[in-house]
Amino acid sequence: MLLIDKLSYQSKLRYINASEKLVYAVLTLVLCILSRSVKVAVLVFTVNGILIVGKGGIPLFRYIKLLTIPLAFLAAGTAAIMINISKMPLDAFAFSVGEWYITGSRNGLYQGWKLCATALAAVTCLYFLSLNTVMTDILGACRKLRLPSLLIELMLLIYRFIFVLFETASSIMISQQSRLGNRDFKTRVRSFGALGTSLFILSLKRSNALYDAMESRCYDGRIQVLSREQPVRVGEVVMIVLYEAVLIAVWFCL
Amino acid sequence: MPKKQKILLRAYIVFVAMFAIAPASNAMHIMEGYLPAGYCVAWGVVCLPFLIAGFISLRNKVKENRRNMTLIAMSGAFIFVISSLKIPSVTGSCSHMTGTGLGAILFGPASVSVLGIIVLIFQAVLLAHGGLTTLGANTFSMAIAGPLISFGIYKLCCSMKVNRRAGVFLAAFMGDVFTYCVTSIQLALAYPSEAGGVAASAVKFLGVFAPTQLPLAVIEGILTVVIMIGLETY
Amino acid sequence: MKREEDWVIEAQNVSYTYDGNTKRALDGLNLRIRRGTKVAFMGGNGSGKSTFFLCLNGIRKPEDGRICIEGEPIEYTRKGLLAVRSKVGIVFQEPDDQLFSASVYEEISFGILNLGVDESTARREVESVIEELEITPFQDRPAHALSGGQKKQVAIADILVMHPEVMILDEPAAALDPKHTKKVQEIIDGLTDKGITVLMATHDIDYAYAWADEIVLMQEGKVIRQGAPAEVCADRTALTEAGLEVPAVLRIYERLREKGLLSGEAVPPRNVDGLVEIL
Amino acid sequence: MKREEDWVIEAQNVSYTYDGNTKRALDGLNLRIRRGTKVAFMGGNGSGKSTFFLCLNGIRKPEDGRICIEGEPIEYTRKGLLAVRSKVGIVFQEPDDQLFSASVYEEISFGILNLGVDESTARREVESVIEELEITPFQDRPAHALSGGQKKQVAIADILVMHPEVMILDEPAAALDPKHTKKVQEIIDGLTDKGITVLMATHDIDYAYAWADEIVLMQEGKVIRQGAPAEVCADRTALTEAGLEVPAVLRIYERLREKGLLSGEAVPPRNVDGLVEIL
Repeated sequence: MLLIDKLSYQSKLRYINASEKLVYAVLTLVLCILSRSVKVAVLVFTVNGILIVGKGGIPLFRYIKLLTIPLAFLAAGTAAIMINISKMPLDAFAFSVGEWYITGSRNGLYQGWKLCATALAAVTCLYFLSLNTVMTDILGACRKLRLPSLLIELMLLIYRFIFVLFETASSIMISQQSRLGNRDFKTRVRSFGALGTSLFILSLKRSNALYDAMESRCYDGRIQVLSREQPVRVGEVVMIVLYEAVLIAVWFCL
Repeated sequence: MPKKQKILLRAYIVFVAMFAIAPASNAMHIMEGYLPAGYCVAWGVVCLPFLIAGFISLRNKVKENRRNMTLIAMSGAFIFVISSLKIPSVTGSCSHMTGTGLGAILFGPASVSVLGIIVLIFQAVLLAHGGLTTLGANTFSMAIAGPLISFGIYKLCCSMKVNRRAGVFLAAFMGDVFTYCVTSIQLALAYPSEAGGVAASAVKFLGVFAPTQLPLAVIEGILTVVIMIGLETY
Repeated sequence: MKREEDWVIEAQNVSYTYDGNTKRALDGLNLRIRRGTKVAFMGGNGSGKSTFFLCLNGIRKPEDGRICIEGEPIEYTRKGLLAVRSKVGIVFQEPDDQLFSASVYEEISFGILNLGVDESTARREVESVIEELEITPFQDRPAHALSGGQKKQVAIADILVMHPEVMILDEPAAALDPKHTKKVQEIIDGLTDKGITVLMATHDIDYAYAWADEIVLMQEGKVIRQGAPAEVCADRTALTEAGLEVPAVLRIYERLREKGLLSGEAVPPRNVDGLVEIL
Repeated sequence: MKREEDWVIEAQNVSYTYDGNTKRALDGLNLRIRRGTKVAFMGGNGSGKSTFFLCLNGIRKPEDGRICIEGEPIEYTRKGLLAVRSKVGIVFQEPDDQLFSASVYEEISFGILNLGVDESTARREVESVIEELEITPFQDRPAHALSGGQKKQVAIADILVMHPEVMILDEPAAALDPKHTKKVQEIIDGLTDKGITVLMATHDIDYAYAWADEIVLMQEGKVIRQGAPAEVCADRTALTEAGLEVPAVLRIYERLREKGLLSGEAVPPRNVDGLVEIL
């Protein structure tokens, strides 16, 4: 259903303190986009790859497949940045089309290349977080950041409901398919419409049932829960600090 | 131009075309790390007033009736699920709804801004659509600008007594188109063209994403109409 | 004590109508339940079982009549409701409508924290209930990766952790496989050992006959018969009215006596094991 | 005809793994089913019953092995899948997850319209199935306002209207009250009279023993035993392995014979009525 979610529960790094992982991912992410340095990007990309596949135990081919998700955007977006249409040819390449040129500059190509490297490295930071940390732990860490409790409570409920509704949606889809509801475009549109409608009705019903169940457990307007926290390990914190320092050094010195 | 470069360029264009046509339906989520730091912060700040307004409106709804809590959460989950289901498309490629128009019509633009940012966070973490640093920009285009336009058009059509189906279609379609325009402008602002500046760059981004986004907007419009009609018959 | 008997639940003339319906879901229901007993509620869909359960912990407020828990009428104030809900817990039929958190640990801790218990006590309670109901092997899995039977175990833990006086289970074995049915039944038997009054809705007359101290037959929002299983099952008119069959064991037992294959002294067995034994 | 026997379903060495799981849901499953028989599939949650059913009408594509319907291997092209799905219909366990239309009438017409039948024929078929399954009293109600039993009736009508060769029912009686259980069972008996091959997943060994021509025991994605109910139930090791008990009727019957209370000639009865009769 949601592959990343499934993998996060199997990761060998799952039981490392969530705040540590969150801080690591976000700091590294910020350094990547601040520096826009290819060297930093390569280092981050490599280290995260090792952490995710080597330490986390996420299968390599799955990780590679996941990395292709943003490629479409990357390709289209970067093409738009590198390729210009202008009456004046630029210095890297130029094709003439009538009075116009499809053209690009050396600087543009270089900027594009840097952007690709940075963006891919940034994606690996996101993956480090999402493939090794389960969502409820991330929410637990957010709770400590003093985000508004209404927001956290909503996220807690939404995360759970996503799977409940997903299950319903996929059952309905299967039942539609087994009654030939995907035979042509028209039936597919009809099927999807019916799916959306009944999913909405069901979610209204479910929200009522769930509220009753929560009330019968003395719900009094605040969702309080205990999570099982993993302790912060000093060694790991030191490693994170050192690593970020190395990244800064690479950014400024190399 | 040397021959080698030409071949390289051709190969690149084919590569781009392949991706632009095939699965690029989530292309309107700006990917992680794609915006310069300044823009990430700036778009976050732009979103803040809308988010605060939305948050206060949600909090009042929950205060008014606590039962709204699970209802709002279920709505958020509904938007997430509906926007991650494969939708029928003519080309046979795999696309998804944005749920912008449907959400705005069903839940109103204020709720959708907060639900939208939550959905975007989940999409980033669980699906790798969009990202954390680009959350501000994506929230503005998909959870604020798009729904506002959708809602506005929907209300306008209602008050002008436009045919309901047409009104819903227009609202969803324009919501999508507007989201796509805003995203293109966001990208253009960050990456102005060397020849022609922001305007030229915006045209380029609009052009690159048009082949996937325009048909998608039409389909999203149709599906929103079908769902809304279904809900009315209940 | 004023009362001679220890009634944990007393319902007098309780009526309830759902919004927008013309027919009453509960229609002047009367019922008393003794502390520590095992009561099976039987009756077709729409006979009012679930509505009555929701009334018992104040989720629904009867439009008429009154309900007493441990002799005290339910007070429909914030405080009164919290008090009732801490005494009467409901395990809903569909665990997906009850579990609100993806994490099992968070899920179970919700109820007890609402009771205002301090964190370390709450942790201890949660962990002890996880152990007791054998949730440990899957406690780190998300709710959406659990099987139906495992979700049901968590749903029971949700309530058990709050140490209720009365525990209501709405068709706990529906859609479970035999292995999980057995496990859930063991858990339920454990509840009685703790002195908890257990109310269970079930459609399985064989199980109700074997398990319950009392069977309550409901129809159209009323109790049409209440009594010991043997008594209720002897009343064939009431059974038929409630759409139920005679328990298989009882039928065979009666036939055997009719044919003179069993001596007159034998007490009617409650289940197949019992029958096989007296043969 | 090439084959001597009329196998309507043949599965050879079928394997399937869900994305992201390491364990196989189906693990080299082999099975053949004769046309017109009633087959009960039994086995715990996760034994692969539902996955196998989804393979049978091409919703899931086995990663290994092959499945033949009426002697033809399933072709995983759009046309081939449509053909298979018009032959093999599935009634899912949870009717809420199957019904998606605003009205009962619309719901039932969905499948047959997709077969490309013209409208007037479709109307006729829908109306006849509504009458046949006694849906008339609630045919105008919206699907989501029906009771569980009524939804189940509609879910069966959904498939029946398409005139499948094979009908698969995933725990049709789960969570139904006795009245609706009986009605659904009557409907299922009617299917066999029409010559439809019926495959049913159930956890109720007593019912399976009484109803089925064949019982298939599944475990960990494999068939561990297949045969006539009497045969399968005689294999106590296989039963235990699948987490099942011996049918109550059979236990009592055996005990009675052991004690010499029943003569040796009596054929083991299939249900309580049968047992009471031979006593």
